[in-house]
Amino acid sequence: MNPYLPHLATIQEIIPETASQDVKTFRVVFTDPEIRRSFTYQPGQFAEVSLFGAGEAPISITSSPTQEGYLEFSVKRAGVVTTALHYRQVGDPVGIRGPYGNNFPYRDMEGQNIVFIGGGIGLAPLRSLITFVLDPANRSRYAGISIIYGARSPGDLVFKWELERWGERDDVDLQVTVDRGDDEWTGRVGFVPQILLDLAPRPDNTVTVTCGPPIMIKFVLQNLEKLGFTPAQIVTTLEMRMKCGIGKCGRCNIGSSYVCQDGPVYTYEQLRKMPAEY
Amino acid sequence: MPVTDALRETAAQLLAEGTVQVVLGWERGTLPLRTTPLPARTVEEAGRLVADATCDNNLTLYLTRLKEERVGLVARPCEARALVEYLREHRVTPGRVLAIGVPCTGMLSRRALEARLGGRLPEAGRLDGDQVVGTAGGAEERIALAEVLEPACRGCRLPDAAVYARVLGHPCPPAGDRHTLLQRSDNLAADARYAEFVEAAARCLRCYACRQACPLCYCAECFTDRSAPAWVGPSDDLSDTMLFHLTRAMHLAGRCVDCGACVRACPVGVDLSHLNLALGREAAQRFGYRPGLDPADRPLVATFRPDDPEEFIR
Amino acid sequence: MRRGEPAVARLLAENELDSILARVAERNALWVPAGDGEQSAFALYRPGLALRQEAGPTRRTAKEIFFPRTEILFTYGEDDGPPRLEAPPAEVLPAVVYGLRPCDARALTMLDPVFEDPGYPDGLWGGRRRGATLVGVGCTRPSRACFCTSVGGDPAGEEGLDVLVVPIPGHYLARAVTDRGEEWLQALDLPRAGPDHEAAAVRAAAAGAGLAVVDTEGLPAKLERMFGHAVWEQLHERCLGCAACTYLCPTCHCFDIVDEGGSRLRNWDSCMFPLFTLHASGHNPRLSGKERMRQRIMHKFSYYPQRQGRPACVGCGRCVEVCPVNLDLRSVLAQLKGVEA
Amino acid sequence: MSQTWEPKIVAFLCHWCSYAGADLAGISRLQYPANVRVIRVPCSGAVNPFYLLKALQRGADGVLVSGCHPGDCHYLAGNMVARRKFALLKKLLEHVGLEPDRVQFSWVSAAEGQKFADVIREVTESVRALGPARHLQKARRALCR
Repeated sequence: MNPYLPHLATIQEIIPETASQDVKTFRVVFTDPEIRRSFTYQPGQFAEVSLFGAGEAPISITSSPTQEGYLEFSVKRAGVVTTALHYRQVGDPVGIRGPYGNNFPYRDMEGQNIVFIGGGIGLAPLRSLITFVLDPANRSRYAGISIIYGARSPGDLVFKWELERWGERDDVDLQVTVDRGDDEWTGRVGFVPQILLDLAPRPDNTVTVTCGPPIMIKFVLQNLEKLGFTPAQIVTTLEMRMKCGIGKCGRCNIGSSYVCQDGPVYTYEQLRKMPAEY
Repeated sequence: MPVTDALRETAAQLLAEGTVQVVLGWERGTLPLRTTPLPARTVEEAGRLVADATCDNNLTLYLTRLKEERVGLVARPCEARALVEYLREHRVTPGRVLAIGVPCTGMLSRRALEARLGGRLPEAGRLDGDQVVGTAGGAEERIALAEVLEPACRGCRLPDAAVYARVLGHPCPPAGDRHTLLQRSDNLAADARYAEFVEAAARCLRCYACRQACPLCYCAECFTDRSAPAWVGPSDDLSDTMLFHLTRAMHLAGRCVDCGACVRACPVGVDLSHLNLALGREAAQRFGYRPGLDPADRPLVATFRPDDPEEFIR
Repeated sequence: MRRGEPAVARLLAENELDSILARVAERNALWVPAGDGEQSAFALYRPGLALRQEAGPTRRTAKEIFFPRTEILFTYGEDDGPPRLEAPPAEVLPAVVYGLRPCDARALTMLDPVFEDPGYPDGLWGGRRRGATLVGVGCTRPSRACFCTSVGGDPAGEEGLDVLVVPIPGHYLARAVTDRGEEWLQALDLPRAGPDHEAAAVRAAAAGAGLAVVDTEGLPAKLERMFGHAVWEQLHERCLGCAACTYLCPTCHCFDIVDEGGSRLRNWDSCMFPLFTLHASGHNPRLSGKERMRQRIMHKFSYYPQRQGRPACVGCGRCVEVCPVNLDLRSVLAQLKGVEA
Repeated sequence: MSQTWEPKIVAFLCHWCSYAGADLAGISRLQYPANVRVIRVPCSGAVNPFYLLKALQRGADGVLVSGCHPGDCHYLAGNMVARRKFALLKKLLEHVGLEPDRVQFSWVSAAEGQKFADVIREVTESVRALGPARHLQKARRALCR
């Protein structure tokens, strides 16, 4: 068995997300119809995306298992592989192997309110779970759904078409904010952690799921504790430099926990017991 | 007074009176005939300092890691030459380092000793005057230190005496011309020289011990760590390994102080210091330049003379 | 091999070793320790090749046979063309490795759970491992840096071996450890050893004792509380940050994956390098030498034990020998053991 | 192979002089071998010796760096510093048996279209005489079967 061998897939659609186009969403479809059927995943998992000649990178699957036939990855242009991916066009081949890692504990969340707190590209992994719980087949299993999402500027907001759809639903409380507005921006202005304090979700029967830049996470965690949330009620997902994605290459560990296998999803309760090396 | 006693006394005094906060030296290591760097911060620690033919490492590289304001540096000519380069390249501020000159008899070559002991590592060993006493396979042997010296110690160059703040004995006089070591490769045909280079590259594991042990290889980000895109590939490809060693040698042209720390650091016995030596000879012969002697010198490849030879230019 | 029943000891004359190895090499790839000093390593046998036996362990480890410094994971064709994926054939590759030290073999058993993790078995490692017959030679004269007995090893240990050979005057006494070893030995058609030979072997094995002792009792549990300890500041001070220790360690297995010239390659990598954990964003969770050295020690003596129940160190002493600044792992462990947690 | 082989030469040309010299050669319809691939650089002093090694590694049979005549550097002395660096590089290549003639240097001003054509001809012929470069070239890997 060669666990490093990816499945071939084709880019079916590319959606520019941010105004500067430093984030794009890639919809890919496996070449082999058999893989298309057999490749199953859970919200929160990631895959290794290959650009042959450039390498591969671990990227969270931003689509939801409820969306069949394709996978979506929202990618910020940062390193060698993500830059190469940004130069690819519809119809170009990529490689996909996975899915890897654990997933959001969506079973345990049933019957509870969920507060999603995202910043910038950090909405990408959350979107998989948001889409999953909002799916007609699943929505009734969850209580109130709130989404607090922020970015540096209106141009940096990702998934604008999703935000619109979520905003139109009356079973979702969507709050979008930007650090700094522009001439056309009529929405909220302010940092995500502050908006969180202002909105003050109640901790009873509620779980929060957060992902964003480290500085945002730091203050979101502080503010959630102020609001009375226990560490077990706070779920987050981490990113680390990875190569193999399957617990062998030895670089993504935080203490004895391998983010590629034991993560990337951790509760704050787990995280607090781990060395602060991430 | 034996140099070790004088060193310990001087270091203790400098620390006690607060002239420096740390004295960078060596102490006995855990293996026979080995030492390990010791940043001595207390009078007690100063009592462990040693300076002899088993001090493998060039201490100067630790200067910029230390946080202390005033540092005493136990300096053989190798440390002193590297310090001259550090002063010249503004790596350290002139007043920060107090160099304590210690005499040097040349470094014991562990490799040469092992060969003399029938290919065995000594289980025990000590220096006894100008002799090395090593025990391997239960048998004790006495060997003259001069017979098992590091090649780099032939042709030692003495830096400007003004570099030392204290001198605890007279450094060894230069013994022979280091560049004569190049005679062997000079006499080989180009193909044979290339074959030797390939053989060394094939053995190199790219662990970068040579780079890390080198006081002058101090780039914040080495070109080998440029990964977007990668300047040199990380695999066992010979051309990448050759590119690494060639480029490292170019970066050290006119800067290498020929201390041999890179050679002693290599875990698999690769010695490519002759690349640096060849460039050093060219610098001396073509441009009249010798690194590590005078902090006031302008860097070799950051300057020029209008009449620098250009016979190779069309 | 039937449990509880000691395998028959066979006798291999010292002066026949070469002809026997030559016979083995006719049928299988045969790896043997060869070369001098720092250049010693396992090499493919060829007639007349001088074996490295008495002079101590090879500088380079036997892990390289199973986990080479660079290998192709698969090829994908031209960098710019349409990908045509082709993987190395997944097959069991028969080989014999003669002359491993017991610590070398034990190290392989520590790498097995990493590469052979049932979730994602690595067929490249597995194919070579399953095909290899490991014939170890017991240590009768440990090297000056050895400390195998301090980390659960034994100079005449059998773990991971198929056959253990013990040198006795004029001969080697060979005993199978596994069925595969028994089969291999039987094929050689060697004479049985007598009681005198067996007694000599016991004496020879005992001569391997008397190694440096490092007290690692309870260290893994203690280290779990020592991540933020001030001692790391002091411990890493002399460390140069090279990869000599990790590249020559028989249990270090970190690797990098890169694309190059139509192949996806796996290359050795080291936790001692800054690039190892550098994110594309520029963030680096292990920013300085302190974090990197801590990772190396913690991985071997805390993280791996938490996952696999024993330290990832066999006490071969290579890291002690190769460290350019003689930063001795044994002293590091003693210091960690000694300080208040 | 030997019948169809043509040397590939990568030329790093200074923007202020040799690149313009190449232009002039073109405008003047001067004939010179088509073996050269030009990379424009701000100054011969900006050419890192590593670039030359990398070009050889990645398939060039020869490399040329061409800058302004001494005294004419747009940045005052970039070419003079380059002269030192490349003298050292050539010595290093020679020392390790790496065919120093694969790395060549010239001074060509913006007015010297003819000299540029001559240099390219000479360099091409001297590299042709050396044959295909292999010493520093990256090896192709193949799957073991």
